[in-house]
Amino acid sequence: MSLTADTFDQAVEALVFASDVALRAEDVARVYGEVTGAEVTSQDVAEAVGRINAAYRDGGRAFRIEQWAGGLRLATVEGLAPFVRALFEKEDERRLSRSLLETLAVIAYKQPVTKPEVDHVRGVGSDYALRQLLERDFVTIAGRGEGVGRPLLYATTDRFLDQFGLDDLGGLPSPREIEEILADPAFNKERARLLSEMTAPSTEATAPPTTDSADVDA
Amino acid sequence: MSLTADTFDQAVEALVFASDVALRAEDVARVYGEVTGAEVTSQDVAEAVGRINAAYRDGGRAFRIEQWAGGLRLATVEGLAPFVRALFEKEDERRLSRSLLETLAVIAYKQPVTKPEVDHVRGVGSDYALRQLLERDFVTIAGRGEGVGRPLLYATTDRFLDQFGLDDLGGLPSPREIEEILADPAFNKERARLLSEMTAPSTEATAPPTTDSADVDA
Amino acid sequence: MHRVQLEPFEGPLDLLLFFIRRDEIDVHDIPIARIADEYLEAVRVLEHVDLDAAADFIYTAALLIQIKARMLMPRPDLDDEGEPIDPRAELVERLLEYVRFKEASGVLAGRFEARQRLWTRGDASAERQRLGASTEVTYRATIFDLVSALGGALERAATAAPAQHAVERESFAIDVQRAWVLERVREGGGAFRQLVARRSKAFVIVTFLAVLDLAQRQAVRVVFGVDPMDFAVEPTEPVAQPAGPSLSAAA
Repeated sequence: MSLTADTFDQAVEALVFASDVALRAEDVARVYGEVTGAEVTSQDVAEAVGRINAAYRDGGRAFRIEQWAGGLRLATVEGLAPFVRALFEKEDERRLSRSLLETLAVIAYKQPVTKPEVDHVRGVGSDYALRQLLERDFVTIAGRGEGVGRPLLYATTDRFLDQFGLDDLGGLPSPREIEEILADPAFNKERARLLSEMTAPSTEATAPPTTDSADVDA
Repeated sequence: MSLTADTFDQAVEALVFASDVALRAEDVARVYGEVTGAEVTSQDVAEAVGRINAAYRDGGRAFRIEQWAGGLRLATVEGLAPFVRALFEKEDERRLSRSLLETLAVIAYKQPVTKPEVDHVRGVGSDYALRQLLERDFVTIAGRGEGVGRPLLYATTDRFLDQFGLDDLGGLPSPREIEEILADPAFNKERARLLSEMTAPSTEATAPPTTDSADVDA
Repeated sequence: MHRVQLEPFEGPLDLLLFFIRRDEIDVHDIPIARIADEYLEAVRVLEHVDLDAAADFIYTAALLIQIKARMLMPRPDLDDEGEPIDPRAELVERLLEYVRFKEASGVLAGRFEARQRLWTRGDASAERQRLGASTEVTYRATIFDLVSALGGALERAATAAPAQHAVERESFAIDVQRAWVLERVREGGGAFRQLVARRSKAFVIVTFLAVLDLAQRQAVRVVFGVDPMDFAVEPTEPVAQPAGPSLSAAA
């Protein structure tokens, strides 16, 4: 294959396609340089990605190159999720419990952070959640703090960024103002129902069964 | 998304793209039918694949949908293999197998340590893992021990510290922290004893007679 | 770890927050007496559901009662500038911080959901295979991986080699157990649990390692069925044939 501008785009596409992790533009440029001897920059790679994505859009392709966790990654477009989901069926991996999300939020915004700090913010022990987050590689040990006993510090991983569709930590959404949050009437209607059911099962009208998703959109 | 012929092609493309295994045309047809209620056959799928591959060829895409023994699968075109291969060679360096990690962990905590001691803690022979770790410069020979035959002593390298983001060996989680991190109810007395034995100053090599040095989980 | 039943509330702060929002209370002026009573009652209910998890809530209940008591005192504590200290101040501060993170976790959940609707390449690793690159099952190594690996190694060592049973351990060598397994497989094999029923832990472990070894050499077949905690050991087709020269003695 001769080395035309087309070949560069194809090489970029092939590399992103073949990688099972987010691939940094620098790495793409480096590998391309190693194989061809040509000098290319991250900027060249970014431009190639732009051309490739435009071609995907025009051609009605099922996927795009996304920029997550500081790297490039092929992923299906949103509208096709029902098909792919039907193929896999197993949804478990794609759910996070509220306690995992809460623990993850504290770590994401406060990192690097110790376990006692996380526990303090949440008001409960976070051992189990932390262990799960470590196991799922959303969180990692990032060193030791300065205080007494030099406690372990926890931080989020690249996989966290990838799985939350973030390019870097700067992309973390900034939370609303406290007053605004507190005044939000949509807050946890579902839990009001659950508590009233627990304390006085007979009085309250039974709401239809809902999942965590009410909380998710809050 | 409305269900046009385009959507069918996109669904086929998305399914083949996202599947963990080579996908049989029947399965693609079944899943599509399940989601949309439309009746499609393997033949329809084959035709969609034909259209998709034609679009790939015309658009100069880096991959094709191949029909191999197991079914449909996306793969890069032959001419781009050098790039992909160069990428994989780079990536492999950043990865460690489970048996390497285990061996590395024992050496990190017990160093300087002899091979029989490592074998004893792991319960399996570590020749292969040890060789790999030496080769990758995670472990080095740190001298000879006192016991019979003056066995070689192994210790971790600066590269090990660097790769695991540690300033020094003091950064390694302590036995108590390991217990916390693993948060494992099965973390029984016996394991705690082994840990404390390990982190105590290394004494004489107390290797039990191992009858088989096969690195079982290599 | 079964934190399932208390799930409507992520913790004591969450429960407190719930009361505040439900009654549309000004968070800066919490009617502590009323809230404390109500909180305590809720905790009593929770205790019936899950005593262990309720422990976290009891601490906050006690804190509320303490604040309630302090609010009833005729003379409030004063701060450095001689201003009266609101006994609720510290709790309110914590509560507000918690609200921020709770909100953030909701936003993150939304992002996670959106991202999970996109699927990345499923068989990317097949490229690796096809091009003849390394197919070894590999892990990206972090300190957590290191510690987990260590935990695994220790577990094996602790169960396989308790020091006081040294004699017993020696009697179960892998090569001996390989021969034993091949013998059982020639008789038709069967469920692993059945094969090692009522045997000592050391026997089970070494036999398990022997099966793994034999399976790797394709001298036996390991079949996983419905029971995730068990598997069957069966002859390879057509007839179990020792694969390596080292096995000829066992055959």
